[in-house]
Formats: sequence, structure tokens, C-alpha cells
Amino acid sequence: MQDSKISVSGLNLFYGENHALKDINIKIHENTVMALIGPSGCGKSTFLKCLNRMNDLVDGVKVDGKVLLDGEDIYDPGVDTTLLRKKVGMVFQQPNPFPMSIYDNIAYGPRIHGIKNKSRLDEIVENALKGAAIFDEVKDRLKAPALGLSGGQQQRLCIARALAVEPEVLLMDEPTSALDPISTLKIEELMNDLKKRYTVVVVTHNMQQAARVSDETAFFLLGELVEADETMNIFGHPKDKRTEDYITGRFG
Amino acid sequence: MQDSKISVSGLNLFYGENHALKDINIKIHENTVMALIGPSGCGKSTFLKCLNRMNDLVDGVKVDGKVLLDGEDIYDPGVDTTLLRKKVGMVFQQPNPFPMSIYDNIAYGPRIHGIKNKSRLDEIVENALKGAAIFDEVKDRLKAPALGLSGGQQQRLCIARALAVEPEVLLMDEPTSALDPISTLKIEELMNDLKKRYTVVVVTHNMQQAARVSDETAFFLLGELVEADETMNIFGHPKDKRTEDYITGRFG
Amino acid sequence: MAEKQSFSIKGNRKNKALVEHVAEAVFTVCALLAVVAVASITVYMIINGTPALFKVGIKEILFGTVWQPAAKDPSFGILYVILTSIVGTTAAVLIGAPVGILTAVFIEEIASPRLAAIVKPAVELLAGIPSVIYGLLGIYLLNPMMYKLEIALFADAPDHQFTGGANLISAVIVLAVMILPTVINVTVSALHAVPKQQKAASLAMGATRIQTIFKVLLPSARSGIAAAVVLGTGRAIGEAMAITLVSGSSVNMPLPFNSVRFLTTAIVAEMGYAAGLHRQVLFTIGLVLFVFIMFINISLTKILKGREDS
Amino acid sequence: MEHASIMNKKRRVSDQLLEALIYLCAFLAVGLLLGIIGYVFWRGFRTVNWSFLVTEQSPTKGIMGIAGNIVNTLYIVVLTLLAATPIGVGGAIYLNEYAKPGKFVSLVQFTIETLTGIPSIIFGLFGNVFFGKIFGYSMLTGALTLTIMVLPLIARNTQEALRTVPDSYRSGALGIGATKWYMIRTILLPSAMPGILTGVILAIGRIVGESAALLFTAGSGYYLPKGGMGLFRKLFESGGTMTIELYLQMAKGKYDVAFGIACVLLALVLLLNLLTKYLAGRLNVENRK
Amino acid sequence: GCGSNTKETTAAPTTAAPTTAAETTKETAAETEKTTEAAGAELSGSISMSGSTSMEKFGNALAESFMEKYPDVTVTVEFTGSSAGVEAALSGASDIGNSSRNLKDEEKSAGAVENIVAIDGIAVAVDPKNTVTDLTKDQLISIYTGEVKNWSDLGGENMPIVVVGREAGSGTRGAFEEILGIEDKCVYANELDSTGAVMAKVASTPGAIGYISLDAVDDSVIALKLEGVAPSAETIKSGEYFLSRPFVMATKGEISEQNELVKALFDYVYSEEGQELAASVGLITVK
Ligand SMILES: Nc1ncnc2c1ncn2[C@@H]1O[C@H](COP(=O)(O)OP(=O)(O)OP(=O)(O)O)[C@@H](O)[C@H]1O
Ligand SMILES: Nc1ncnc2c1ncn2[C@@H]1O[C@H](COP(=O)(O)OP(=O)(O)OP(=O)(O)O)[C@@H](O)[C@H]1O
Ligand SMILES: [Mg+2]
Ligand SMILES: [Mg+2]
Ligand SMILES: O=P([O-])([O-])[O-]
Repeated sequence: MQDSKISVSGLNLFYGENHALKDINIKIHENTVMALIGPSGCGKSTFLKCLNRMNDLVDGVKVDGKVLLDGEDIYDPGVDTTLLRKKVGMVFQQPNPFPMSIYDNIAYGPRIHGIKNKSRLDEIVENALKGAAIFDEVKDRLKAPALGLSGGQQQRLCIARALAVEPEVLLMDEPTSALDPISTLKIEELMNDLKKRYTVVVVTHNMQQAARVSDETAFFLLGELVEADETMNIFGHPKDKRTEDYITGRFG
Repeated sequence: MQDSKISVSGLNLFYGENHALKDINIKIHENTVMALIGPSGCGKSTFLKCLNRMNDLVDGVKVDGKVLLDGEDIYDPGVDTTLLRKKVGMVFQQPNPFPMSIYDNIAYGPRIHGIKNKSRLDEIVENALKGAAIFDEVKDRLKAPALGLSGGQQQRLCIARALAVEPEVLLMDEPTSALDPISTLKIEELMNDLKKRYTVVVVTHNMQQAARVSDETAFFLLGELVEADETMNIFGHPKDKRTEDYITGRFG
Repeated sequence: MAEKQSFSIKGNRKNKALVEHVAEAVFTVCALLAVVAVASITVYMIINGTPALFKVGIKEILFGTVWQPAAKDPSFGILYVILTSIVGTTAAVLIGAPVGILTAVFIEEIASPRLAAIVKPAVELLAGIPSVIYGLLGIYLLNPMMYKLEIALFADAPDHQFTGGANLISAVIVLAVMILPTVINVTVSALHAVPKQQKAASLAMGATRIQTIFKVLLPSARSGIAAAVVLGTGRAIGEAMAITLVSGSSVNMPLPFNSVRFLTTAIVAEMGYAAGLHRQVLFTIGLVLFVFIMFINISLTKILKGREDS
Repeated sequence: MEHASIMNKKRRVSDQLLEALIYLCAFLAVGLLLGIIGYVFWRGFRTVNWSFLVTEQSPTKGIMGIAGNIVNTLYIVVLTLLAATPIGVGGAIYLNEYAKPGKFVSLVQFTIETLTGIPSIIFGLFGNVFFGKIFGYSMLTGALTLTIMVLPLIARNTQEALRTVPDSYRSGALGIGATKWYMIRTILLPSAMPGILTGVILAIGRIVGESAALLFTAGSGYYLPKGGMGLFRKLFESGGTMTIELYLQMAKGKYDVAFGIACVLLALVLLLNLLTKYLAGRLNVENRK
Repeated sequence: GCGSNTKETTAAPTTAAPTTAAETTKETAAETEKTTEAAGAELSGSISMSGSTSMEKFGNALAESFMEKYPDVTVTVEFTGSSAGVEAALSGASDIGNSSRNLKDEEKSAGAVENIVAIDGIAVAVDPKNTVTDLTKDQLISIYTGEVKNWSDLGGENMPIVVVGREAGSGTRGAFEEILGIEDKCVYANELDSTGAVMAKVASTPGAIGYISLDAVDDSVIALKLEGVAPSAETIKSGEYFLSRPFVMATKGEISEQNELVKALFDYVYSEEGQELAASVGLITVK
């Protein structure tokens, strides 16, 4: 196995009184896709947001433990969260393009990070759109409003937007749950493609999807990480009884 | 077979351009339960609403044809819709108690129709609640707000409210689709009971329910009445191929 | 089952229908009254406001600069009055709107929830303060300060007409402060309506909070903010009593240290005694104000419609 | 692969400037607005005492009291609401429950929007010559003028409230044979009541704070009505509300009195504000159930 | 330079009018005096006056004392400016229109009747700190026409002059400009719409000058001497102080055509008690 890109140890998270993540220890390897599964409310989204400190925005959150990204603790006071989030991109469940043109959506990130040069931006936009497998569909209408795209296209646009800042890790929270089967297929293919260059962590409710797209799978239950292993093992020979029950549909 | 309580002939209904009911001919017999089934959008609710002229409230509706209730055409200009609706009560898909006490909900109808006497009202309320099999559950809190009841109780309250005006026909549009299985069962039992004194027409999406509760069943498709017959026949030996396809789950 | 007595559905519908028809008629009349009220105001303004335009001459009224309505040889030029309303309102909005919008940003995005929970209701409360109170503070606190400034600035300008601080700037400041609550409240709700995921998306891309505010939140809320500004403009251009004393109420060019008269204060100043042609000219002033307001109203409707559509 | 470090905390000058600007504006605006409230209370507090509130003004005797103005304010509020509430609520019922979408409805809707935007000085001008011609400077002239002015406030709030009443209530009532008017009376109006009251309170706030539309219609009398007949006669007599008296005192440079009245007005506005909040809460709870 | 003739032209009506008015009302007063005494306490209803803001003090005093006498009558007075008052009387919006100047010919021909009830001076007021205490007529004219802009040109401190005046419908302004012969030539820095507002502005603004009703002057301002003459009842009566004008309570039609209440009010005004009241607020009586 490769290096671990992200290494989480002793992570606990509280929403006020609610102990939402309990002593999580896990390693996520470079250039792989890791799937997070588990029943609703088990803490998948919460864990994902720990990886780029999006939880900072929630009032009354207390985080405790270590999350190392390339060996640096992202909860160190010296960390610049904007640099962290540039490095660890995120795609949300609901496609959420900004109310501006397709081009400006993609150029948003690069511009924030100081890129002003027009031809450089053009290049970045084109590459990002290609990377998210949507370039051909929108290349003739880059100036059109992004909100005019279909749901599936919007989600790929959001992926392109995340790619445009050249992250190293890509977090995806149920990226296909709001999409139709054809768009879902496109995005699954895309994930397979992305892992060549990025480390991908994806939350999914869909067991088949986890099995199809991921190299490794982590199973959460009631805020605990029950088991994390290669996807084949999780779906083939889970070590924990609870994992087996969940995968075979006995609860959740 | 008994007399036909309602007799519909040559009924056509248009929502503007949309021809929602096409030449419907059907007889509904006294003291039976008739189930209306068919895929979504086929016109079941529309047909039901024709029977007490609730369609009058919709803008741009055009109705054409005859609906005889006890031999009187309900679309005759001389008809008083409030008397009609007193005679033909209705229960809706979503329980819709008024924001007042349980007692006042039930007494609402009788009061409309001029009953002011307190002891007479008390009696009516009690009978209606008993008729809808909810009396025991609420008898100690008749002054409590109706909105505080559970969904299933609310629906039986609405049935009681309809019974309180002593209708002769009771229309029910998917009365159990918003309810849990236990409440559903209670209401199905109730229907069986009701048909001793009322003529019941019930729309349902649930084939088993139709089979369980109804004496006759009418199958609608795309605004047409495909077939109406005794329930045993519809589910046993449907005459029309489309009915068979629908019942066996081939579409819808 | 024949023993069950079935009643006819035909019958005493006449009585009931009567009550129904009366109720419907009453409500229709109520709605009509609203129309009649506006129509009569509009028609009244037009009927009374247009004759003077032709009697005096459109050019003489709208582009004349001499306002001497009670002179032996009267002159009815309201150009300065129109310009004062335009300049005064614009200036007030240019000051009040940015401050208001950024304050709304503070309440919605920067302030801690506890602080916001104090500030927001306070600002809502201020929207209800009678405008004369703003005028009272203007005349009591602002005018004397302005006079000091005026003396300092124009000490060596022998041609300057001293106003004692009752000038355009004072009026503009009063108006700017007065529209603040409106701008803040409407902008806060506009910002509040921006989907939370857009903020999350921007932050997740490494944008700072400030970048997110200026590059995503404010642009997303722009139609709501536009509505806030337009509402503020409407309030500013329509205000009369708060600024009539503060502005000095002489008809002059709208220069910062001139005593000036607005469209509204022109009506206030002379409404009581104007008769004949003079009164008709006042209606013309009212009509000009009315046209401005209609323009503002219609653009507001457009903005709000546009928001519903998108 | 070369990994960028995340430990290099940068300071963005433009961000800091903008943030400073936001703080500045917020501080300015909030400070100013709170300062206004604070100043008015502080400056007006000493003037307000019991006799200020309950005595009638008498310039010859040198007595300053606002009892007459308080009664006038109440009088005009009641009179205006008596006219505006039924019309506003009725118009809203027509628009929401009876009207079929079309030209007339958009016309009414447009006029209601328009009325909202018309400045009060135009109402003053209109009322002065239109109603004033018949009734002179009088409470009646003032109330009729204000009725037109607050009509949209009540109508719009009623419309909003009616919109939040679920349709199922309507079909429920009609489905058991209620006539439309009966349904409106027994189901819609009770459910919409908090919204209607909110509109009424907003209208009260507007009337209490009004100056331009009243000064030229209801005038500025400050006497208490004399006995029962006086209360009726008041209809045709001039009367200034507290806000009008505030304006006149301020024009005369009697700042102590002006701030005193301002202080009372602020307290009143605060009270009305709390009342609206309370009612809005009620409306929400009803819906949540 | 034209000041001397205006003195005569305005002086004429102010002296002529009261005599005629007083004469015409003498009989009516005499004959209604009995009726009011008999029916006095039973009078009830309301009287509306509106107009001159200079007459605020007089109007309020009149209303109050009349209401004391007739407890069931309400007298309301609006202070909207003289022309507004006459206009309101003509349109019927008010029973009586107060005017602090003689009625204009147009107003008379529209049916307004000039009932002069008292004579008042116009004081030229400055703020208490001003060192100038005396102006000539020409100096006053040059101030109001904008030729002189600093008190130092008039022997005072180096301080700008803030020229405060009244709105165009004001009786005070009408009389002031007419007596000085500067109609429509004044350059006002502030045009305020009541006597009280002018006084408040002058009182609070160093260097301000304004004209106001003499009976309104209090110690927040200083009333200047004109041509060395201080304004007072005596100097106005004698004609030495040249800024004066009548207080008119205009009616639409003669007093005899008015309703009982209005008649009673005029009876009261012209009675000894009423004239004492006028004198007590600093006016010159006409009887
Ligand atoms: N902002 C928040 N404040 C308080 N509690 C929260 C917050 N967000 C989540 N929680 C709680 O934390 C727990 C984990 O939530 P989380 O959203 O991570 O679950 P999840 O596994 O993503 O569920 P789902 O599959 O439904 O998205 C839940 O009990 C939830 O109620
Ligand atoms: N108020 C209306 N205005 C216009 N068209 C309507 C209206 N109500 C129903 N329709 C149309 O009439 C047709 C029949 O609708 P109806 O509601 O009767 O179907 P349904 O069989 O009850 O369906 P479901 O099972 O989904 O309730 C549909 O095409 C529907 O779109
Ligand atoms: Mg989640
Ligand atoms: Mg249906
Ligand atoms: O007395 P005036 O208010 O008209 O000057």
C-alpha cells in the first residue's frame, strides 16, 4: 500500500453535549478512493467535514484529537484554513453552483487564490471542466448562467469548480444522491478517473456505489468507526458482525 | 343487487383544455363500498369530486353529463350545493381538522345546518365519534385542540366530522395513505362498518386495500372508466386486458 | 333501507344565496375602494397638476429657476426644487445604502449570534421611529454643528450667504440616517435568504470569510439589496416634515451649504395658503413627486418579480 | 509529489481593510441608531412626569401638558382603524378568496402596492383639499386621509395571513356543506387573526408616527373633548396627535417639551414593536401544530 | 429711499380700518350682549379659527378665556400663516381666518371681510449676544436684500448675517416687505413657516436676524431699535416705530351673517374684557 495521505488518531467531536464522533482512528491512502458508509446520523458527514475543518463554521463544536495531512496537524493553531481548504476540496450533496456564469464559477477559486491572468484562467477553466468530464457539454456557453444547467451537469460543474483550485484531496458528501441514474453513472466514472491524481473520500448511502467506486471502505455506526478495510474485504468478509448486518440490509 | 344510489351517465370533465374525464357511465349502489383504482393522474380524485361538486371550486372546470343522486341531477341549476354536500360527505387524503377543539370540529357541520341546541349537539358529537370508532380515545378531552391528536386519530376525527351531518354517501380520497399500518387497519374496519348505513366511495392506491374493503371496484385509466364490476370479478377475472395488466403490477 | 328518509338537494337556496351574494358584494366593494382611493389620488393629482403646466408653460415651470409664487408678477420655476430632491435623495442613498448594507452584513455574517440577537431587534425597532424625531435631532444637534463648519469654511467668502447650518448637507444626513433601518432590515432578510450551501461552497474552496461575503453572498443577494435601496430611496424622496426646518427651506441651487427646498417641503411650505394658479402649481410639484414615486415603485415591482422568477 | 504546506498563515490586506470597513459601518450605524434612542430618552426623560401626561396644555397659564394630544392620538387611531380595518380585511378576503386571477385582481394588487409607496405629504395635500374642503381641519378629515394611507398595510398583512391558512381547511369546511361566507367567518378569520392584528398594529405605528399627512388635515388642537357630546363634536374639531405637537414644539424651539414627547413616542413604538413580535410568534406556533 | 411713503400707506388702513370695524360691530355687540348674557351659558358647539402664527399668543389666550366663559364651547386655532387662514375662511374650512396683515383686494373681492381686532408691531430680532442694537431703515433694507452680509459693516462684530424670514404666505412677511418696499426682493437664507420657528432659529444662531410679531418676543432674542426707536405700544401708537400691522380676524361675509357662536366670539373680542385680553398679551387695542 501507498503512503497515508491523511492519518486520523483519537478524533472526538462534540456538537455541544452530543458526542458525534467517538475516538476515530483511520488512515487514508494517497490516490485511492475511500467510501464512508453507515446508517443516517452515524457521523459520516461530520467526519468528512473534520478533514477540511468545515466544522469550524458550526457553533459550539468541540474537536479533539489529531488529523495529520501530509504529516501536518490540520488542527494546529498555525494552520491557515484557506490553504487547508485549497488543498482539501469538497463537493456537496446538493449541487450548489454560484449564481454566475459557468466560467466565473470555475474561475472563482483560482481568482480567490490570486490568479488574475486571463489566458492562465482560461486554461485552468478548460482543464477543470475536462477533468470533470463536462467540457464538451458546456464549451459553447461558458458565459451562460450556471443555474441553467441540469442537475447532473451542475454537480459535475461543482466538481470542476473544486478541481480548479488544484486540490490534493477531494471530499464528496453523497455527490450523486440528488441525481438521476445516468448522471450518477457519469460521476462514478469520473471518480475512478480522479483517483489517478487525487485522494478521494466519498460518503454514500448506496452500498452498490461504494462497492463499485471505492478501493477502501469505512463503516460508521453511532459515531464510532466500526471497521475500515479494503472494499473487497468489507463487502466480502467483514470482520465485525455489525458491518455484516448492515451490508446485508438487516438494519439502516 | 340493491338500488343504484348514484347513477352517472355521459360524464365529461375538462380542466381548461385538459379532458380529464371521458364519457363516464357508472352506477353506485346503496349501502356498498365502491373502490376507485387506477394509476396516478387517471382521474380518480376528479371523479370523486364530481359526486359532491367540489370541482365547482376549481377555476376553469367544465362539467358535462348527468350525475343522478336519488334520481335528482346534482348539476341541475336548482341544486343547493350546501344541501348536496350535507348529503354527500367527504374525507380527504390529508387529515384536515380545523384549528379548534375536538368537540367544535364535530359540531361544526351540525351548527352550519342550524342545530343550536346544546344537548342535541352533545348527542350528535358522541354518536359521530362512536361511529368513527374514536370516541373512547377522546371522550375525556373533547375540549382539547384537535390538532393535538395523532395522524390516525385526526383522520378518524375527520370521518366523525363528516358523519356528524348525517350524510347518505361518504366520499373518501385515499383516506389512509398518510397513515401508519395500525391506523390504516382501524379505518379499514370502520369502512366495513360504515357501509351498513352509508354508501361509501373510496379512492385507493393500494390494491390489497381495494380487495379487502370494497364490494365493487372501478378501474380508471387516462380519464376513462375501463371497467367497473364486483370486486371479486375485477381481481379474479377482469374482462379488460388493461385491468389485468394493472392489477398484476405490469404498469402504474 | 327504504325507511331512511332521504331529503331533496334542491330547495331553500334563495336565502342562503342572498347572504353569500351580499358577502361577496361587500368584499368586492372593499377591494374596489382601494382602487378608487388610488385612482382618485392619481386622477386628482393629474387633473389639478397638469393645467398649470400649460398655463405657465412646461418649460417655465420645470426649467425655470425663479420661484416667486406670491409676487405681483409671479414666477413658478421649480427646477431648483426638482434638482434638490434628486441631489438630496441621491446623496442620502449614496451615504445610507453602503453603510446600511455593510451593517446588514455585520449583523448576518460577522456578529456573534448573541450580539446579532441584540442588534437586529434594535434596528427593527428603529424602523418604526417617527421621522420627526430624526428631524428634531437634526435641528437640535446637527444644524448648530453645521453652522460652526460653515463659519470655518466660508470665513473668507464674502459672497456666501450664511444659513445658520440649515442646509442641504444637514438634510442629507438626516435622510441618510432615517433610511438606515429600512436598508438594514431588508438587506438582512435578503442575505438570510441566500442558500447556506453557497457560503459553504465558497469557504470549502479556500475563500476567506470576507471574500465569501463580497464575492458570493452580496452578489447572490443583489436583487434583495436592490429592493432595499429602492425602498430607502422611496422613503427619502417622500420625507417632508423631518427636513423642512433642517434644510432652511429657501429655494436655491442644491449646493452643499445652500439652504434648499425639496419637492416635499415645497408642498409643506405653501400648501395652506396657495390659491388659484399657485395652488395648481403646487399640485404640479406633487405630480412631479408622484412621477418619481411611481418610477421607484415600478422598478421595485420589477426587481421583486425578477427575484421570484429566478 | 510535492505537497504544499498548510502552515503558512497569510494576512490578506484587502480582507482586513474590508473587514475594518464593515466594522466601521456597523459601529457607525448601530452606534448612531442606538445613540438616537439613548439620547432622546436621556434628553426627554426629565420633562416627562405624571402631570405632563395628564394635564391639558394652556399657553396663557404657561402649563405644558399633552393630555389633549394623547386623547387626540387615541381618537384618530380608533377612528382610522374603524374605517380601515373592515375595508382592508374585506379587500384582502376578496383578493384571496373570491377573485379569479385576471385584470381586476392585478389592478387591485397594483394599486395596493402603489398606495404603499405614496409619500405622506401627498396624502396630506390630497386630504387637505379633498376632505378638508368639506370637513375643514378636523379629526374626520385626518382619519379619512389616514384610512387611505394605512389601507394597504392592513390589506397586505391580511393577505399574507390568509395565504398561510392551509387549503385543506377550506375544502374541509366546504366539503361538509358550509357556505363560503360561513367558512370564512368560522375558519379563515380566526386562523388569520394574528396576521390581521399584526397589520393593525403596524397601522397604529404608522398613524402614531405620522406628521405630514395629519398636520394639514387634522390640524393641531390640543384641547380635551368636553363631556360626552364633546367626544362626538371632536369629530369635526381639529386635533393634533403627539407627533404633531412634537413637530410644532420643535419648530418653536421648545426643545424640552419636544424631547419629552419624543420620549413618550419612543416608548409607545417600543411597546407596539413588542406586541407585533408576540403576535408573529403566535402565528408561527399555530402553523407548526 | 421709498420708506417714507409706505409708512403712510400702511398707517392709513391700520388706523382707518379699526374705526370702521369697531363702528360696525358696536351695534351688533350692543344688541347681542344681552342675548349672550341671557343665553350665554347655553351656548355650545365649536368654533374653528386658523391662520396667522403671529397671532398664536392672542389666539390661544382668546380661545382659552372664551372657553372659560362658555364651558361648553370649543375653540380650536390652527397656526398656518395668514394667507392660509384667509384661504381657509373663504373655503369654509375654518369659521375665522386670522391674518396679521390687511386683507388683499383679491381676498376682499372673494368675500372676505376684514375685522381688525388689534394692532401689533413687527420686531426685528437678533440673538442676545449680538452687539448691534440699532438699525436704520436703509440698513435693514440692505440686510434683507442681501447687499450687506456681515455685521461688521453695521458696526458690529465680524460675524456673518444669517437672514431669516417667513414663507411667502405670511402676514408678517407681507407687511414687513411692504412697509420697507422690498416686496419680492428679499434674499432669505431660511424661509420658515411660523413666528415661533423664526424666533427659535434667531435665538439659537449667532448672527441671525429675523422679523417676528412683537407680542411673541421673549428674552431668548433681542428686539432691535429702528431709527433709534425701541418697539413698544407707545412708540407704535405714536407712529415713531414704523413696523406695525393690524391683527385681522377675517370672516366670509359680515359678522352679522355668521352663526351664533362666531358672533358671540366677536362680541367677546370687542368687549372691554376682550380688549383687555389683547392688551395683556402686548397688543395695541383698537377700541
Ligand atoms: N450542526 C449540527 N449541530 C448539532 N448536531 C449536529 C449537527 N450536524 C449534525 N449533528 C448531529 O451529529 C450526528 C451525526 O450527523 P451527520 O450529519 O454527520 O450524520 P450522517 O452520517 O452524515 O447522516 P446522513 O446519512 O443522514 O447524512 C447526528 O446525530 C446529528 O444530529
Ligand atoms: N385543479 C386542477 N387543474 C387542472 N388540472 C387538474 C387539476 N386537478 C387535476 N388535474 C388533472 O386532471 C387529471 C386527473 O387528476 P386526478 O387528481 O383526478 O388524478 P388521480 O387519479 O386522483 O391521481 P392521484 O392518484 O395522483 O391522486 C390529471 O391529469 C391532473 O393533472
Ligand atoms: Mg450526511
Ligand atoms: Mg388523487
Ligand atoms: O402671522 P403670520 O404667521 O402670517 O406671519
